[in-house]
This record gives sequence, C-alpha cells and structure tokens, in this order.
Amino acid sequence: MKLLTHKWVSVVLLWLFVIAVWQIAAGIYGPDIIPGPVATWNGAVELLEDGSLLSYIGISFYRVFVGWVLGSLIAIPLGLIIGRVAIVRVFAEPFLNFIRFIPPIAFITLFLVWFGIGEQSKIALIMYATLFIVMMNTLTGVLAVEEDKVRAARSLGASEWQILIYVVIPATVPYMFTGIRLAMGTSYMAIIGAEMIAANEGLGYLIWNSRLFFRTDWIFVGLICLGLIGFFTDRLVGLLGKKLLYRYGVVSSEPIRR
Amino acid sequence: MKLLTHKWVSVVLLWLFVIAVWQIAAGIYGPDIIPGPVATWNGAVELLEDGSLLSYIGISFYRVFVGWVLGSLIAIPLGLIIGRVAIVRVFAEPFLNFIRFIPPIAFITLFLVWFGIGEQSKIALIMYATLFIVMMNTLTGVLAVEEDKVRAARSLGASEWQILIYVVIPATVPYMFTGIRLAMGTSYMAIIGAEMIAANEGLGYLIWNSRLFFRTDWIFVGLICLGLIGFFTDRLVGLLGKKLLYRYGVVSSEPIRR
Amino acid sequence: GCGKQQPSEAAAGKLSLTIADTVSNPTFQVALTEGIFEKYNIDAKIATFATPAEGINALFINQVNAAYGADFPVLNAVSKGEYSIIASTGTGLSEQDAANWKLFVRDEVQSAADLKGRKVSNFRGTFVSYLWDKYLQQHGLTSDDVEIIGQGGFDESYVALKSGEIDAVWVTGATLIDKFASLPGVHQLTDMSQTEVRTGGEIIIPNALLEENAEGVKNFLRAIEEASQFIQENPERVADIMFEKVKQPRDMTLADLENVRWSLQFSEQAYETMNKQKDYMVAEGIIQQDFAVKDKLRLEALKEVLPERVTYEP
Amino acid sequence: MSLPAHVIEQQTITIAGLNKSYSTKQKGELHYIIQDVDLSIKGGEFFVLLGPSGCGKSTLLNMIAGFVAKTSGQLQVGGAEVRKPGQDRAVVFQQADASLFPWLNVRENVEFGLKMQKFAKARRKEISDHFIELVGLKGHETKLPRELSGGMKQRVQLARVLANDSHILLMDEPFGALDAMTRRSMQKELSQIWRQTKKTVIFVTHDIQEALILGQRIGIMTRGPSSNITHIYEVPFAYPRDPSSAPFLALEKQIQGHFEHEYSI
Amino acid sequence: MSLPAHVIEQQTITIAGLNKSYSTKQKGELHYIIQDVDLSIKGGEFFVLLGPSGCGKSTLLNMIAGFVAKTSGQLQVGGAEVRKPGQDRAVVFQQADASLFPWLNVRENVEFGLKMQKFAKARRKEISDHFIELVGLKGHETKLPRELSGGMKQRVQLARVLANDSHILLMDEPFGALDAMTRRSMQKELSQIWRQTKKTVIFVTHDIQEALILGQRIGIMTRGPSSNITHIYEVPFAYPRDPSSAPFLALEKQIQGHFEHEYSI
Ligand SMILES: Nc1ncnc2c1ncn2[C@@H]1O[C@H](COP(=O)(O)OP(=O)(O)OP(=O)(O)O)[C@@H](O)[C@H]1O
Ligand SMILES: Nc1ncnc2c1ncn2[C@@H]1O[C@H](COP(=O)(O)OP(=O)(O)OP(=O)(O)O)[C@@H](O)[C@H]1O
Ligand SMILES: [Mg+2]
Ligand SMILES: [Mg+2]
Repeated sequence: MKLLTHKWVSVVLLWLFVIAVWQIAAGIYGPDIIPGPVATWNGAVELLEDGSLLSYIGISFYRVFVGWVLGSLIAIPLGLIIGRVAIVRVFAEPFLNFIRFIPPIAFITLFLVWFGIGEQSKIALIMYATLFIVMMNTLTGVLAVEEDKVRAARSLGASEWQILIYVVIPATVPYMFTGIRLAMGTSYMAIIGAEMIAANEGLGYLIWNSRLFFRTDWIFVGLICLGLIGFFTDRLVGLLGKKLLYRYGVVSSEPIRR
Repeated sequence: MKLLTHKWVSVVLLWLFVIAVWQIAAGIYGPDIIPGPVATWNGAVELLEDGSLLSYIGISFYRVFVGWVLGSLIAIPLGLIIGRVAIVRVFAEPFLNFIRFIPPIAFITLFLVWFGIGEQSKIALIMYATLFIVMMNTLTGVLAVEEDKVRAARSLGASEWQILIYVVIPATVPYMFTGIRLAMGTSYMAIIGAEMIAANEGLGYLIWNSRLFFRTDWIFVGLICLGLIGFFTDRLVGLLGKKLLYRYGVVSSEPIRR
Repeated sequence: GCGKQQPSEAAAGKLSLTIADTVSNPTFQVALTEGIFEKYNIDAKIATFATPAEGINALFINQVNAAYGADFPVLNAVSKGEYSIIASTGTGLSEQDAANWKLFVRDEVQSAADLKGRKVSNFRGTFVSYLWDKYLQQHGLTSDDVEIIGQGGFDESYVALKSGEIDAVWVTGATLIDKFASLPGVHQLTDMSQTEVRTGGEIIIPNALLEENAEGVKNFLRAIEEASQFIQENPERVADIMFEKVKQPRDMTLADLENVRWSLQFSEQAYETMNKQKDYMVAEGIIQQDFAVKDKLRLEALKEVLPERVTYEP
Repeated sequence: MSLPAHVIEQQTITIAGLNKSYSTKQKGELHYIIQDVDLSIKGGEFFVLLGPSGCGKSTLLNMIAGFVAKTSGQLQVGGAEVRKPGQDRAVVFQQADASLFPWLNVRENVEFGLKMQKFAKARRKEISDHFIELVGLKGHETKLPRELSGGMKQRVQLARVLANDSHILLMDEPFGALDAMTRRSMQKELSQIWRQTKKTVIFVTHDIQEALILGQRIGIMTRGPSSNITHIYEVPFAYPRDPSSAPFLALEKQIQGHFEHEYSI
Repeated sequence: MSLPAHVIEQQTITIAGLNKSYSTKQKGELHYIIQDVDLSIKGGEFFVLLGPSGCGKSTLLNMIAGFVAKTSGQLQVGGAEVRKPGQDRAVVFQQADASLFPWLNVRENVEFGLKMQKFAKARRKEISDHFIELVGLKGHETKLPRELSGGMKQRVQLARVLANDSHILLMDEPFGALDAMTRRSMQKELSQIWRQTKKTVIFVTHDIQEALILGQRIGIMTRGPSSNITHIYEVPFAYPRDPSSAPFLALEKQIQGHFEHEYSI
C-alpha cells in the first residue's frame, strides 16, 4: 500500500494496466475496431520515420500556444472591464450566457470568411475557445475582490485607477490563472476544429483526416499525443504559476479538478 | 442608469443592439458570408414551415438530454469512488488528467465503430462530453467534505457505509450540481460532433451540413437555436436546483460564471 | 448492428440492407420514399454520411452492407478487404460528365503554365489530387511546382478563392459552379473533359452478401434502376423528397439532376478509369497492397438484370 | 456529583507517557507535537485544557476521540485502549459550520446519531424534543443551520451529542467563534447542563476566564513543539462562579502569570 | 492629551439626527438600520462604540469613513460634511485577511498609502521603518501576510494606517478574531500607541471588558433595527487600566446590566 501510493510506482502500474486492457480489447475486437498498442506503435513509427509526427506536434502546439496566449491577453482586459463597470456587465452577461453554448466548431465557416484559410483562422478558433473561459474567470475574480481591500485602498488615498492597477488586478490574479489553465484544456480540445480549416498538418489534421482512410491506428496516435502534450504543458503551466505567482496566492501546481 | 440596470430593459436593449450590428455587418459582407437578421429569419421560416426546425430542436434536445442524464448518472458514482478510495484515486487521476485534453469530436470514428450508426453513438458522444466534468466536480466535492463532518458522524455511531450515504453524498450535492450544470454546456457543444455521425436531422446536422449547401442562413438559425435552448435549459436547471436542492446549499440559480 | 441479414430471409429473396449514402444523392432516398425498395422485397435503411469516404468506411465495421462512392474511396475500400464492386453508377465517365468538373482560377492565371508556384486546392480524401497530378503533367508541370492546400469543403474553397488565398480549385455541381463563376476576379480556365482523367462511381457490397443472397442483390440493382428512371421523370417530386429528408434546397437538387443521372452499367471505360486511378494510388502510397481491379469485380448480378449494360470483357 | 462507582470507572480517562509525532520531510527525523503526557480524568469531571495556540490541545483531544492515532504511550478510556472513535466519546467542534449537517434541520441534526443506530421514529422524536428543549432551541426545530446564529449552532451541536447519550464530551474551543456576550451566556448554560447531566467533559480553550468559569481542574499545556501538561490547577469555587469575585480574580492572575513568560507575539 | 486647538477642531466628528435606511423588497417601505443618532467626538479622543451583533455599529462606522452614504441627517468631520472616503480617516478592519494585500509583504503593505501618494522611496522606507518598529514587527518586514499570525496581521493594519498619517482611526472590532491572550496583549499595545500618537479613535466592539480597557467614553448602541446611541458612559480610570480593580469591575457590571434585558438567544 505504501509502495502503491508512491506516485511514480502507481503511475507506471496504471499505464501497464491500461496497456494490458487495451491489448486485450484489441485482441478481441480486431485492429480495425481497436488498434492495439503494438499496431498503434507501428502507426506512430510510420509517422515518426518521415518526421511528420514531430512536425505535427510542433505545429499544433504552436497554434494552441499562440491562440491561447492571444485569447488570454484579450480576455483579461475584457473580463476586468465587464467586472468593474456595472453597466457593461448588465449588457454583456446575458450575451455571454447565450454564446457559451455555441461550440468553436460552429464558427469554422465564419472564421474562414473573416480570417482566411491561413494560420489566422486556426488561431482565431483557438482564441475563441480560450476567450470566454478566461473572461468568465477574470470576471468572477473581479467580483470576488473583497470590498474591504478596495475600501482600505481608497481611504489610503488611492485613485480609482490606482485601485484597478494596485488592488483589483493583483487580487484577481489567481482567478485569471485558473481561467488560463482551464482554457488550455479547451484550446487543445479546439485544435481538431481549427485544423479542419484548410490544414495539411497538425494533430487535429491527423485525427480528422485519418477518418477518411480509416486509419484508426493513426487516430489513436493523434489522441495519445494530444493527451500527452496537454498533460505536460498543463503541469508546466501549473509549476510556472506556483513559482511566479506565489505572492498572489497561486500556491498549488496540482491539476485543477474540474 | 436605474432604468438601464433593470434586467429586462437592458436585455431587450442588448438584443436590439446586437441585431443592429448584425444587420450592418450583413450589409457589408453580403448574405453569403453573413446572412442578416432578415435573411436568417426567412431561413428559419422555411425550416419552420414543414416542421423540421422544431423536430430538429426536439431531436437534438433529446440526444443532449439523454446523454447528459446518463453521463451524469455514471459519473457521480465513479466520482464518489475515486474520491473516497485513495488507491483508486492514485490510479485514476493521472489517467483523467490525460484524457481531459481529448475532445469528444476526436472520438467520432471510434464511437461509430464501437456503438454503430444509430442513436447510441450520438448519445455516447454526449455522455463522453459530460462524464469527465461531472466526475471531476464530484471528486472535488468528495475531497472537500469537511473532516469534522465525517468525524462527527463516526463518533455518533455511523458505519462507513452510513457515512457515505448520509454525510459524503449530501455534502457533495452542490459540487455534483455544479458539475452537472457545467456539463450541460459541454453537452450542447458536443452536439455538432455527435450529429456528424451518420445523422440526417438535428441542430448539429443542420449547422454542419448547411455548409455543403452554402446555406449560411441555416447555420445561423442552428447556432441561435443552440444558444437559446442552452440558455433556457440552463436557467431551468438552475431554478430546479435552487428549488429542490436548497437544503444542500444550492442557493443561487444564477449562471455559473466560468 | 443493423446490417446482419437472416438466412431464412435470403431463401425468400428478401434482403435487409443498410445503405451508406451521402447527403446530396437522391437515388436511395427516392427508392425508399417511393416504395421501390419495398416493391423489390428489400428492407432498406439509409445512413447518411457527409462524404462517400465516410460511408464506405462504415462497411468495414459492419454498420452498413452497401455503399457507393467515386473510384477513389471505392478503390481504397476494396483494397482492404472482402468487398466487391457490383456495378458502376454510370456517372462521371462521359465527356459531358467530365465537363461538369470545372477548374476555376484567379484572373492572374490565364494558362496552366501560370499555375507554377501558386496555391491550388485539394479536396481531401477524393480523386482531386489525382486530377491535379494528371492535369499538371499534361501541361509539363508536376505537383512540386504548385502548393497544394488540403480542404474539407467547397465553402472553404469558395471563401479562399474569393479572397485570393488559393488560386485554383476544381468544382462540380450546378449550384456551386454558378456561385464560383459569379465570383469577381475569378474565371473558369478549363474543365475535366480537357484532361485524360475520368472518374466513375461504383456500388460496393461485402462478398458475403453476394454469396448468401444473390437474388436479393439482383433486386437491389433492379430497385436502383427503377429509382433512376423515376428520378429522370419526376424531378420536382425528387426535389421535394430531398428537401424533406436532408434539407437540400430544391433549386440545388433540380440543377444537379440536369447533370447527374444514375444509369447502372459496367463498361470497358469504367474498368480502365479505375485501373489508372488504382495505379496512381498505389504509386502515391495511398493504397499499400497492390491488387488487380478485375478481382474485385462481381458483375454476374448486373449481367442478369441489365445484360446489355455490361460491356466490359475481362 | 453522585455517580455510581462503576459508571465513574467506565468513564475514567487514563493517559500515561503519551506521545504524538509527525515525521518531517527529512526522513527519519521525528517532530513531536506532544511528548510524554500524563493525565488522569475521572468520570463526571469537568476538566479544562488550557494552552497557547498551536500547542497541541486539539491533537490531544483528537487522540482521545480516536480520530488521530497516538505514536506511543498509554491512552485508555474506561480501562480499554482507545483505537477508534466510539459512541462513548462525543465531540463538540469549534466550527459549527464544518461539523453540523447543513442539509438537515435542527431536529434532524439532533437525531442523526439515533438514526444511525436505527432508533424508532417516535423514540427519536421523544429524545430530540427533550434535548432541544434542554439547550433552549424549542421552536427552532425545523430551521436549517444556516438560518441560525453562531450561538444557536453550538447549542445544536450540544444537543446532538447529548441525544446520543455519550458519557464523555470532548469540546474543542466550542465558544471560540462566538462574540463576547453570546459566549458568556453559553458558558453559563453549559455549566448548568453539565451539572444536570453529569457528563465527563474535557473542554479545550485558551481563554483563562472561560477556563475558570467552567472547570473543576485546569490543565496547562506548554508551548509546542513537544508540549505536555506541566501543571494542573484545582478550582475550588462553587458553581455558578462569579468572575468578579476576589478569589476568582486572584487565581486568574496567577494563571496569567504562568503564561506571561511564554507569550510574546 | 495636549493637542493644539486647531488640530482638535480639525478632527472633531459631529453627528446629528443621522439616519440610514435600506428599502425593503416591498417598495416604499423603508427599513431603518440606524435612526436619529446624535454624537460628538472631539479630536484626540478614544471613543468606544459598544453594541450587540447586528445593531449597526459597522454601518455607522462605514458612514463616518465615507464608504456608505447616509440617508439623512448631519455627519461632519472637521466641520465638513462627509461625502467620500478621505485620507484623514483611516480604517482598521476586523478581517485582516480581507483588508491586507496578500501579494505585498509587510513593508509594502505599510507603504501602500505612501506609494499611492507618490512618496519617494527613501522617505517611504523611513516612515515604514518607524511604524513597523512601533507596532513591534521589526524583523518581519519581508514576510507575506499569509506567513503571519492573526495578531501580527492586525499590527500590520495598524502600522499601515499610522504610516499614512491619518488623524482619525476607525477600528471595527479589530481584535474580534484573535484568541483571548493575543487580544489582551494587543489591547495593551493599542492603548500605548494611542497615547503616544494622539490620534482620534472610534473603536467598535461588543466586548465590555475590552471597551473598558481602552475607551475614554463608551457609547452604547441599542438593538437594531432603528438603533441609536442611548447612553454614553465616561470611563474615569487612568491608563493602563487594571481589569481586576474594584471600580473597573463595578462599571463592567453596570454596563452588563444595561445589556442584560436586551440579550436572549
Ligand atoms: N497532520 C499533521 N501533520 C503535521 N503537523 C501537524 C498535523 N496536525 C497538526 N500538526 C501540528 O501540530 C501542532 C499542534 O496542533 P493543534 O491543532 O493540536 O494545536 P492547538 O493547540 O489545537 O491550536 P489552536 O489553539 O490554534 O487550535 C501544530 O503546530 C500543527 O502545525
Ligand atoms: N447593504 C445592506 N442592505 C440591507 N441591509 C443591510 C445592508 N448592510 C447591512 N444591513 C443590515 O444592517 C444591520 C446592521 O448591520 P451592521 O453590520 O452595521 O451591524 P454590526 O453592529 O456591525 O454587527 P456585527 O457586530 O455583527 O458586526 C444588519 O441587520 C444588516 O442586516
Ligand atoms: Mg485547536
Ligand atoms: Mg460589524
């Protein structure tokens, strides 16, 4: 038990178990339905040999990264404005509550029209996926700033602008960070949609295009890569947050459980 | 200002404003790219006349509803087990943190393979979209149950099983409810993916296939319907929660801000 | 699991079919709605997919037991397993059919030679890559001389061509051709009849189905033939059916019917066309295991139902 | 205080050489929270545990309750070693919000233990009626905890453990979160209830006045780490006690002096 | 207490016929929190506001601070009507966690007001050094609030408002969340600091003993709604005060009697 709860041991055991179940399932259902670990590995090797898998990972990561960063950069000021200005909030909230049920993929055609078939439209789709979640979390954070902090600052002589810069923004940092981290998850989720738009490469392209040729092994390769880079970048962001934002109350690098 | 912050006035004003902007944009880009409110309305009428829009809404709603309910019903016990049993948690968490970056749409081919071309695969996709979010929230809730409550119950003579039933589950209700409500959003988002699987009806089908016919007005009709039913069912679930789960600490029916 | 047929039904010639269809094909929808399948003792279901390729994929997992598609996905499918081509749909092979694939280009492109260094659209999972290959070859260019942009739909191509993000795209379908033709700064450079490329369409089913219920398969072909006749005679009715079933706008259906008419057959040309495309696919690595197209043909049912239409001699 | 001898026996708490340590990050090195505690509390006694914040009062109480395992030493209740929580020992927690069940109303909270033990409904009602009245919550039976004030919540906790008929009450700063006036009236009532019901009580606090109002004996815990009980004061005054009487104030001053040198920021 | 007359003038708080109401859900009906309050506090005074929970002490304090607008009546500080928060009136809040800036260390928190007013860095350091030392936090300058105990956090709040050189300190149960012993030592220090710095203090509490240890005058607020200040006790004892002295205890009893009838659950 002591040994089992030790993190690395258990993680390795878990993966061995998952792989075993997977292999058995593949044996039962056959490779077209469930490509087993070996078949998937072979598929991966095939893609690795000509370097395409690595370049796909690089390209998808780049798109996710840029879209996510830009989306967050836009979302944070918007969230701050919506949170601080009651009149804007009254207008924006019903709209946000309506639009949040519309998936990024629904915007493919429109984004194509607005941003063309190049990188822009793909990145815009990731931005869309990021935007609302960061905005909503920033907004929540702004509304959660303790009134006492604002009052204290005000009676210490801070102007409204100083209150925004020196109180509201730092107090909202943990919420922004949570939003940004959650948004990373949705960004990875949106990559398939983004790479449906005139893409010739990328993990989303791999997953989507492999459907046409019924290469379930490649679909598996794509899914696993997506999961893995998602997992590791999330950890990285978590650690960075803990290191850099400790002051602001970002104290845990554990994955957000929700 | 007083009048503006009054809810209904502001919501109506907001929509008038949105529609005006939309009409202007439509004028600039032309109906192929952005169908204006009038064109969209005409498209909606066309679909309404033979009853297909209503039946699409009904069908998509049914799929979302069934998948969401089933997904939640599976997710809650899983979340409880993962939360209560440390050894299961140690195994399950890395796996969950891996899989949460894989979007429902990536599973289209696989679910087609596993569940066929009927309703099952569509509902399974919605279930997948629901599953993790409800599971993660339930898990968070279980881990957040105050130790004092468990201790109190134990020294009042409750068995482990009674603690689960009479303490852990009721204490976790607000988290489950939050998870279920958030999952509703992702369920609506997943409907397009679900209805890519051999469907010839439903809002997702309408949105996706109208691309083939170049009917951007129908895409808009689909998106608006999706947003609206999402918005209203979310409100409904919120109100029901507040009414039925008040005891458990579900006290607000406001949309979840994140 | 809707694609499994009972042996007892086979004895009676009754056939349970799940057909992989695409949104814009009226044949099966009409046969179902007008009771033609029923008349031929066929219990048919239609599963609608966005593209033929996805429909054919559903064969592999026993979700459907009949599918149709153009040469490209069909060849891809038969290369992988126990499936047979039982007939050609008779579309796409004539010069007139080929002329329905138009090459639209930006005005900067006035001849094939101008395509050098330009961006051209490839509709993913279709024969268009083959078409580009042959077309460019014909004009002394190769695929390396252009930049190929993979695309997933004509709406994408339309927007991209309009904004100049691609310079050339092959388009088919009456409505789409009208739309593309009316784009400012865009003109039609040529059509496919000017190339050696033809692309047919075929119907494929699992071999097992032929063995178990040969009579049923014949009935299936008879039903298709009757539906094709009906479609030619009642275009308005077909447009209504298509709107009701899959929401294809009526004018679009009517315009397509003028050009695309199913007429079951199997000609020497159909075989040749497939053979050429197969060679290309093998060379490009799209098909991994080479095979002989003639081994994948099972034309006995068609020969019996429409003997005069089978002109191919092995 | 006239409990039968066997009952007193049964509720006696005997602690000898008790240790509790947590291993720190550097392996092997042990960090003692409490070390070598000796203590004996006899049935029916009101014992107060007084000590500075963080010294280990809660840890000791939790060990007696059976929530936390000891590292070594002897810890017996009624002659039997404590291994797990038992119905004989009930706990009143500091944070009522964390320990009451917010989805149950006052009556349901009070009846919780009885329900777990499958008492009949009528019997449950009878018992809960009695104790709800005893703690002065009659008329509030159907309110949810969130509709009560802090003082009322602590009364619910008290009624809950009394209804469960535990003989030993372990109370961990139960009035720490109340305002000064509510706290005073709760102290009075607890003292009354204790005298009526003859429970054994271990009451944790860091308020000297509170300790003197309530306790028969006051055990002083030293500052942590490795704290233990260095001194036990007997409080000879009759109940109810008057905090402004001279001997009370004298003893208060004496105990305060005891802490003075231990206390800076 | 030897402030120049014009300074005393400048810090005088004059309240007459002050009302505060919130409109309830049924439109038109007004719900008075406090009604018709008259009060006059002169510069340099230590005034304690004593009253039961929920009576409106915080509301009154927030009106003086300028955080909450009055409904009607007169509320002047230094002869001018209060309309918004001002640097002349500083507030020490009950919940240090809610009012300190957790991302700033002790020094940065103390310097916050100075920074907002664009003091030079060196000058800021000089001032903060002085007040950090005054409240006994020397050596803790670079700690973050979450690394401090409750008492230390309140010291930071105190240093923060002292550094800002506000003449009036409004303190809303600043020691309410501290444990009994820390609270006692903080009371001592606050009293000392007040005597050194000669601020005007309005101190809110519901602890009678605390009120008596600190205040020159104690204003008693009635239970809400529509509460006001019915009675003001003068506390004639010299500082530092001894809570076990007979006159102290007598006055404590008297004030307690004042509340007794107002207090049930
Ligand atoms: N699980 C644990 N692991 C390590 N150290 C612990 C653990 N639980 C408590 N401690 C430490 O034990 C010490 C005593 O804690 P305890 O809660 O018993 O103090 P206390 O006297 O009840 O304090 P307070 O008056 O603040 O309630 C503290 O220093 C605390 O940090
Ligand atoms: N914004 C508001 N709207 C309506 N009622 C309010 C508002 N703010 C405070 N109240 C009411 O005013 C009354 C007085 O509140 P206040 O916080 O001033 O009391 P208090 O004396 O400070 O209590 P405590 O001792 O608990 O701090 C309470 O009954 C409260 O419900
Ligand atoms: Mg404790
Ligand atoms: Mg208050």
